[in-house]
Amino acid sequence: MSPDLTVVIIAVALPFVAAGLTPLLFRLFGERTGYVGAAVAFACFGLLASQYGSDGTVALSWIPSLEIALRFTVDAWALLFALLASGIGVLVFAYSPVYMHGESGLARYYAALLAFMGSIIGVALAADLIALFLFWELTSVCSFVLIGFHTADRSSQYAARMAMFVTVGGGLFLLVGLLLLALVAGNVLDGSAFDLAAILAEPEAVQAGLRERNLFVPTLALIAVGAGAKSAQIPLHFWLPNAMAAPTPVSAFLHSATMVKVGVYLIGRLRPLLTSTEWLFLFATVGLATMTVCAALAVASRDIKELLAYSTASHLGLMVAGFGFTSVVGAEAGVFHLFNHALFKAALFLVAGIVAHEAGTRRLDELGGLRRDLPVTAAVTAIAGLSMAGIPPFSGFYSKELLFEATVEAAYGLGTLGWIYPAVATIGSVFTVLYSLRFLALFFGRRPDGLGRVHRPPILLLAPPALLAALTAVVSVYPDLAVRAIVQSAVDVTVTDPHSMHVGLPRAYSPAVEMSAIAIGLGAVSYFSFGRIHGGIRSIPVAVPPIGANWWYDVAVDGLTETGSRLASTVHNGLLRTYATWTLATTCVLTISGFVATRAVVGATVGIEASPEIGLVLLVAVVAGVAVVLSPSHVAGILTLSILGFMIAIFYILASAPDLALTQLVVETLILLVFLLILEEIPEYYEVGLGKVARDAVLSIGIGVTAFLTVIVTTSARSEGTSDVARYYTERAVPEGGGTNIVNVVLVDFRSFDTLGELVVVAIAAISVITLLVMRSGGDAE
Amino acid sequence: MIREAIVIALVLVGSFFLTVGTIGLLRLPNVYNRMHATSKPTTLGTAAIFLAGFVSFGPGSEGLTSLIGIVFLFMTVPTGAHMIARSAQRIGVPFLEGVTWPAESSQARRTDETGEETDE
Amino acid sequence: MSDPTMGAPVLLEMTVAGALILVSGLCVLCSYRVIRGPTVPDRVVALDTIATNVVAIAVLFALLTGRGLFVTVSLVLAIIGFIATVSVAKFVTEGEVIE
Amino acid sequence: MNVRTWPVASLVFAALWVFIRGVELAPAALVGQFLFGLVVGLPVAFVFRRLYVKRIDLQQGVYAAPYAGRYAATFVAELIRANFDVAYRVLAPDPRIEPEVILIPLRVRSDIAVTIIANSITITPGTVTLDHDPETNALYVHVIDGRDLESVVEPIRTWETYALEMFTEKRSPDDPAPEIIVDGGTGNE
Amino acid sequence: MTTVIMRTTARAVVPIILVVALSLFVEGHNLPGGGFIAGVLTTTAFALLYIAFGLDFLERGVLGRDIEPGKTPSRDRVVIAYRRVFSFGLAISVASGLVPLLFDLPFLSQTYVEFENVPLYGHLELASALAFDFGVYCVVVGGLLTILSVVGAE
Amino acid sequence: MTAVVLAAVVGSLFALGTFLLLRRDLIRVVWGLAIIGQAANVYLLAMGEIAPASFEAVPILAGHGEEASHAQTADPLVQALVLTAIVISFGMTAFALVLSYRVYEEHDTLDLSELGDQD
Amino acid sequence: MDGLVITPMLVVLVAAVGTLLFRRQPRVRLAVSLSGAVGYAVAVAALAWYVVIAPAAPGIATYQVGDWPAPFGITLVADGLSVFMLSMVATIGPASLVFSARYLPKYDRRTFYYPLSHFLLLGVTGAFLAGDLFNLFVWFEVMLMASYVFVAYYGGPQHTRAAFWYVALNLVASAVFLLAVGGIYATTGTLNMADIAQRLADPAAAGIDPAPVVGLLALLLSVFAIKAGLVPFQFWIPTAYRAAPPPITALLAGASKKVGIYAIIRLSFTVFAGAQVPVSLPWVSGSSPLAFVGPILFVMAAGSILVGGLGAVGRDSVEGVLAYSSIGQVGFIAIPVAIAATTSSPTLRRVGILAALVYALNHTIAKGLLFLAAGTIESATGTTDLDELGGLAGRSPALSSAVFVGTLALVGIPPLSGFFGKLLVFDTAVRAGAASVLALLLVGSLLTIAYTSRAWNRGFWGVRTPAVEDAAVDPIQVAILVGLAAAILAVGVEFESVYRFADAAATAALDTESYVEAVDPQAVNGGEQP
Ligand code: NA
Ligand code: NA
Repeated sequence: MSPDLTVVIIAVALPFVAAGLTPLLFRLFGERTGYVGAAVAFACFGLLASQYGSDGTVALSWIPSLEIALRFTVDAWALLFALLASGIGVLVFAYSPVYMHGESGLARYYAALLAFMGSIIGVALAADLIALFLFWELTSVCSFVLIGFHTADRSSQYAARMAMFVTVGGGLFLLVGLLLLALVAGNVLDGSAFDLAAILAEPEAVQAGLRERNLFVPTLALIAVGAGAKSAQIPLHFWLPNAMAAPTPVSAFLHSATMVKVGVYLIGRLRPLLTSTEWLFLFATVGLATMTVCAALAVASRDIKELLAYSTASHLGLMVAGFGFTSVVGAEAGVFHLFNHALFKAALFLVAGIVAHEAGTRRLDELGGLRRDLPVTAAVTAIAGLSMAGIPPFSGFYSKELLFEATVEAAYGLGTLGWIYPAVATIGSVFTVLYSLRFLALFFGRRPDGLGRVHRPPILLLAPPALLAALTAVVSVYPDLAVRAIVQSAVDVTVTDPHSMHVGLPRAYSPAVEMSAIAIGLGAVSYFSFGRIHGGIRSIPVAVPPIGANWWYDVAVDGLTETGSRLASTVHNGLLRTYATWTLATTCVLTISGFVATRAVVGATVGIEASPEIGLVLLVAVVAGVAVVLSPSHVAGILTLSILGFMIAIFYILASAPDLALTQLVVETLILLVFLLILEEIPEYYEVGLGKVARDAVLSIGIGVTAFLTVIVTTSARSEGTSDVARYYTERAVPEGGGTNIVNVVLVDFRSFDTLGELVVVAIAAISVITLLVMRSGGDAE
Repeated sequence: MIREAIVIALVLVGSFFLTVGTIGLLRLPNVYNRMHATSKPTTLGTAAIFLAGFVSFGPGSEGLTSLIGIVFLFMTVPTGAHMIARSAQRIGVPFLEGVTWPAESSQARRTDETGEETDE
Repeated sequence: MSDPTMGAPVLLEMTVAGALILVSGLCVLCSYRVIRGPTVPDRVVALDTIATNVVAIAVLFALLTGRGLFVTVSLVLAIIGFIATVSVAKFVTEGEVIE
Repeated sequence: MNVRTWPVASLVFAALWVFIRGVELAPAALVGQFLFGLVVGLPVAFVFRRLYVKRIDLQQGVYAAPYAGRYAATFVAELIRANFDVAYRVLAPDPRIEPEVILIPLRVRSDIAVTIIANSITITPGTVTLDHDPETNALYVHVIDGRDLESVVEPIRTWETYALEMFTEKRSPDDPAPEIIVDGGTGNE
Repeated sequence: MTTVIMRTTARAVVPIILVVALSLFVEGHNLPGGGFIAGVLTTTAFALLYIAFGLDFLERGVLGRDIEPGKTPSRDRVVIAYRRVFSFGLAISVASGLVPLLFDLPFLSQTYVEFENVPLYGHLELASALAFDFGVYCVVVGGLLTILSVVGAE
Repeated sequence: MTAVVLAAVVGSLFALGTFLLLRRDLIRVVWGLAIIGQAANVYLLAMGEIAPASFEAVPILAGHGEEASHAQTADPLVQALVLTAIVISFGMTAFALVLSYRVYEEHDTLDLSELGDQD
Repeated sequence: MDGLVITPMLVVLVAAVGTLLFRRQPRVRLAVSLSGAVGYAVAVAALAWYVVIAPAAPGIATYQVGDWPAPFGITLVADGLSVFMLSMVATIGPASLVFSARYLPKYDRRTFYYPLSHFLLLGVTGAFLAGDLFNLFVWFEVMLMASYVFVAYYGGPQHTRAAFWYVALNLVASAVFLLAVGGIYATTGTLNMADIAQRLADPAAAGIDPAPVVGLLALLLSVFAIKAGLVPFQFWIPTAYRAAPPPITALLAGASKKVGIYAIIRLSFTVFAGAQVPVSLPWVSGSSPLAFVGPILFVMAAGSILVGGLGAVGRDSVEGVLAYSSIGQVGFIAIPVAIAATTSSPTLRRVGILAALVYALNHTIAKGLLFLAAGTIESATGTTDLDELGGLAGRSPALSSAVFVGTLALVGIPPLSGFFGKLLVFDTAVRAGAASVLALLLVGSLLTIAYTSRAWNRGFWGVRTPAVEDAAVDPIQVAILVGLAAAILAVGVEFESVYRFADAAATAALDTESYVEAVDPQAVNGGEQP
């Protein structure tokens, strides 16, 4: 069944339209706009669900010249992601009005949330590289706005900027990767460069094309940077915990269930295209490293949301690793865990919101034993938390088990060193169990004495996580239900050789089972030393700051700011001589190399016959120039400058240019007059010391040489006699210009347009002078 | 032929006096004395050359303009010289040894500074 | 107006050309006084002399080329020279050119 | 015949125009350009009419003409003498220079007369007008050779006499000329 | 203050300069000159007046306006007049360029008419470029006088 | 016109102008700019080839009926260009001068190195 | 219809003169100014329609001022490239003028703000249309002369100082320009750009020796780089952009800067590219002047991206950030031009120019918006110092939204105009296979994110400062900003048309033959009339 273009477009566009209308909606509905959002999300969900089972690509023309179109593919993988986004969107919108009650800036909040949802649906469905990138970047922008929701809060600003930096910056790498892909695809597939559906239809050909041009690894790496940045993979994971400055519903929606999974989603999407040994090494390694390190960091967390954030990064690592393994089971792990994690982690974030909302704190050491205060919440947490820990028979167990299988399979394939993968995965899982238990202790541990009265949450806060927990429970009990409904077919999209997927509780020994057993056992045992482990991990970044999450970022950003401000004041040091030196020196170098490059200098011939009076006059001009340089006072200098002007006037006379001579002299005199008028107002100034005369002299000589060469080169290139244009003017001046003064005819007739410009310059000079003097106090009047 | 001869003569005379003026400018001891050299011979020299122009182009046409040139020179060169001399005296350029200032009036305007300008 | 087709006879032309070079040379000499001073009025006198020389040069050029129009040029030069001299002199005397 | 100055001035300007334009000496061209000059000269003269005295006496002009001629003759003679004088001084191996500054009180008072005399002084031998003292109506004159001041002052007095005739002056040529002042007693500077 | 010598010379020279300037303007199409040179020369004539008589002379001595004692003269008025002159000049130049558009000719197209057998003058030529050049003249005069008077008033 | 002399003159003027441009004294900088502008004009004129002085070299035709002998006429185009350039650079220089006065007025110094820091 | 070519210039010229004449009647003057602004936009639109957009459009139109045939009279040429550049100016120019009407009331009575801004537009427009090298020089000077006093407009120490630096550097540049003009006239015997191209393409037929043109082109490149603000010719930019009134800065960044870019493209690609000159240096060699231009532009662009980007990160005022950003952004514009000059593939050459043009378009609108926004902020709060600002987002959501859109366009977020600029620039580099260029572009883009986000956080987010609390934001100013933001979005959404327009421009820039043919310079023996 082919998807319906209209439905798809509406599903993508509806949230954007709603976002655009939010200011209006907010005026109408006030804080209840959230429910409108929920309705929109629900509508999207419904529209997308209506496409369930369809498979194919539809396109809306956008930029035909570049063959860019709004192409959308509907398949199980896309639907899985889009449905998750809109489904959880419904819950988050429904949760928000109560949670965000009384906050200001809610219109902005809902607009961004809606736009975000549209973007996610767009990314999920996009089948055009540019369209994909479009929605991809929009998610980052929305995330920026939402993380910075508390605009007055410094940590919000900090986190928002960091997220922007990492995700949008990562997006740039992705863009380059996509362009490389498009370049090759354009060649290989004959045209359809940006058509992702077409590219994915010919994965081998395109990959071969990439390899042929030695572009495979760069493309892979660039896309990996983009995806890794978005999905908080080490070493770009640090932004995610900071992003928890966003309101909790945002964290649940963007930073656990949807946006951060965009990277994973893309990895899954491109998996059939790029899968290879390099792919395996890259993503399996990065994914497992992220999974383990972030799990450990979650253990070290002090704040509920921080714990959940690191946990999210860790689970994202798990998914990336799963997709990284080239076996089918790896893809199964990736897809299924993406699904499971979305459900349980969104629930947990919403729970964290309830706790923070009702207990007034998010600090782990100030919370505990809340099960009596919040019994339903406790039940929700138990289901979701155990799923997160990967304890059988909860849903997380199944998908993690698939990953373990994939690591083992890979290890068999790779030999001894390959066993690092299962080992690391196991260690990561130990930490996962540890922090999950710690999270559960919020409800089931000892209630700290300082904790005050904790209210029951309103039903509207509780319902969404409860629904998610219920779904988790369903998947836990009937994992096959999910597999059959969507996961299997989604996996089929991400693999090249699909085969049917089985999940369930293990019935026999396997290395994966053993790994799970070790993880759970070791996790449970070490929980008793939680305090020491927690403190131990915390102390590492204290001892070695570069290991700390934000350290590199801070160093880099502060360094940039510092460098920027220092560079600007070094380069633009406020000295005209510096400016002129650079400008002129560059001009010199460029020009001389230009003449050298064409051997124009070599070919120059030099004439020597001279007209003595012209020579004399110009000599005086130069001598006057020297005298100006050496002149002891301003008056002396100006008078000397006048000689220069007079000599040039004589030169004009001797060169048979009476008009020029006249103009030169009258202008010279006026300049002299203006100089004197100015000198009246200023004191004599004598330059202190000789300073950098040598340096200036070198530059001046350089400029002189440049001008010298220009004259030599051009005069020798000059053809004999007058130019055609000049001849034309001479011939036509009388019969067609009606004047015998050819120069004047040129000025007022042949080239009167130049003269008009010249006039304008004179007029502007006059009004500029008035303005300069009139606006004297203007600066103060500002 | 006669006209040419007159022109040549006038050009020679003019050149001679211009040269005299310039040499005077260089040789004479201070600005007041130099001014004697420049005001008289250069005016006459230029006038002679203008006169050559009159002879060459005249009596009508640009010859007339040459005459205006002469008149103009005689009107302006002495005034210019007077302005310069006055300025020299006002800013206190000293006269030669033995020169006395006829102090009938306005002695006060003789500025106090003596000696050459500070710019040397 | 002299007849352009005939051209200036040789002797006249040589004299005028020589005078042209001579007066140009005088400008070189005068510029010594402008540059060395020693006083500002010295410089002004010298500049004035140069201006007058320029007037002469223009007339000489008129004679050399047989172009009377350079006489008009020289008249303008004379005007300009006067104004330049006067303004500098006044500047030196009064410290301001226009009060 | 006392008339407004500016129409007369415009005639002068028209004549000036003819000279500046360099008109060929053909009656038609001269008249044509003179008329053209009037077109230009009339507005110029009108706009700048306040530069000059409001009215002038044409008869005075007729009366002045011979004196002007005599003035010019003396002037040219002095001029030529002056140039050879300077040439001698400049080119002589040892320039004879005995400068002196003298103050010459004037009998003429009108602006134009003072100016003409001052400028004549500058152009003629051995003297340069330094300054004019408006209070005493006297000219400070720099004399390059101050040993025989009488011969220096003599032509100046002659011009002044002519000038008194040429222009509308209060004093008559018969009034005695005031003494020149050579030394103010301040000594050398 | 300048001397009577200077002032009288200026009185005599200024009209000469103006007549020369106008002559250069009129003949600019055929001989050296033209709007720019004529304009600058006109400006120098005014400059000479300024130098000889001071900045207020133009208002008092030429335009004949009285200035209340103790009050600084309204130099603005003169500046405004100059400004009008160059604005006007620019307008003329532009307008002279626009006129040909009416005749379906390109911007700034020029033409000239010849008159034969004019009494006294014989052959006369009138170039439309003269209008453009007149604009140039006005802009230069107005612009430069503005600069001189504004800066001179400092 | 000889290339070497011309080149040397233009080169020297450019060099001198540059040297002045690098001075600390505002006014000298303006001088430098003026000199550089003059040098460029000289160069531009010379690029039209300087005709030896003669009746025909002057780009003003003798009369309305005369035939032009353009072999000897100096290039009127460059003359027109230089004229335009002179006027333009005149406007610029006048402005620069007044501006330098304003700079002096605002900073109370002519020393460019005392104009303070950027931004 | 070829009369349309000169119409934008005439409109703006008449408006300039009109505002000059009606200085005493503020309302009339304002009406003249505004109708001039609107008329300008209409004239440019009509020209664009006639030349490029209309069905069976000729693609190029020429105008012989004064009715003299090329190369003797001055030619104006409106081809795709010129018209594209003009359209950019027609976007920001009227916006700036209308903005000024709201921004300026306290100054305009005493000054020549309106005539000067129209003259500035006149210069810019003339430069885009000039088909004659010296005429190009003249309009350059008109543009510069009009902009000089604007930099010193407020008259304070920092303003006069900035203006002096600006003037000094540009006066030298003008002399250098003349040197180049003279050299080119000597070398080719003509000033008409089409004629130059024609003669250079077949030097033997024209009897010329083209060897000097590369050096002369280098001179021109220096001149244009000053206008464009490419490192190391950027020194005047930070102070001048800060000093000028914001609406003028919007014009300087949006229009004047583009004149530099335009001139580089026009002369290098349309005029000189066909010159038969072998170029060889230790580091470059090729058969046309472009081989020489490429590496130079690349180095300049790299320097600009780094200096501009880094500098902007360290700035503490809105205008400071924007000014440095302009240095960086022009580097992004120059990169594809450099690639276009270096490559031998005609397609890539076209793509490169196209990328530069699209990027330039975005820079004009977005940077124009942001500079105008700086003006709004300044007039509302009395400061643009980031330390004294904060919480603007809450104070004026409309202003902030517009600025946000402008900022995102700078960063290159789709579907805004900036994205397509970035896309095409990156694409050019990808196609050229230039890894180092890509690395540079990535670094530059990261720097863009760094400075935009920093400025945003400090000015628009954060605690509301007293200045912001008391701000009186002008609604009409904001409306103009919102309009420009809408334009940014519209360019992205309707990018197909923009792309076609830019493609026509790029094609025109490279199509020397059509250029020469359209101008049709008369044969060597200039005797015959057409
Ligand atoms: Na004495
Ligand atoms: Na600004």
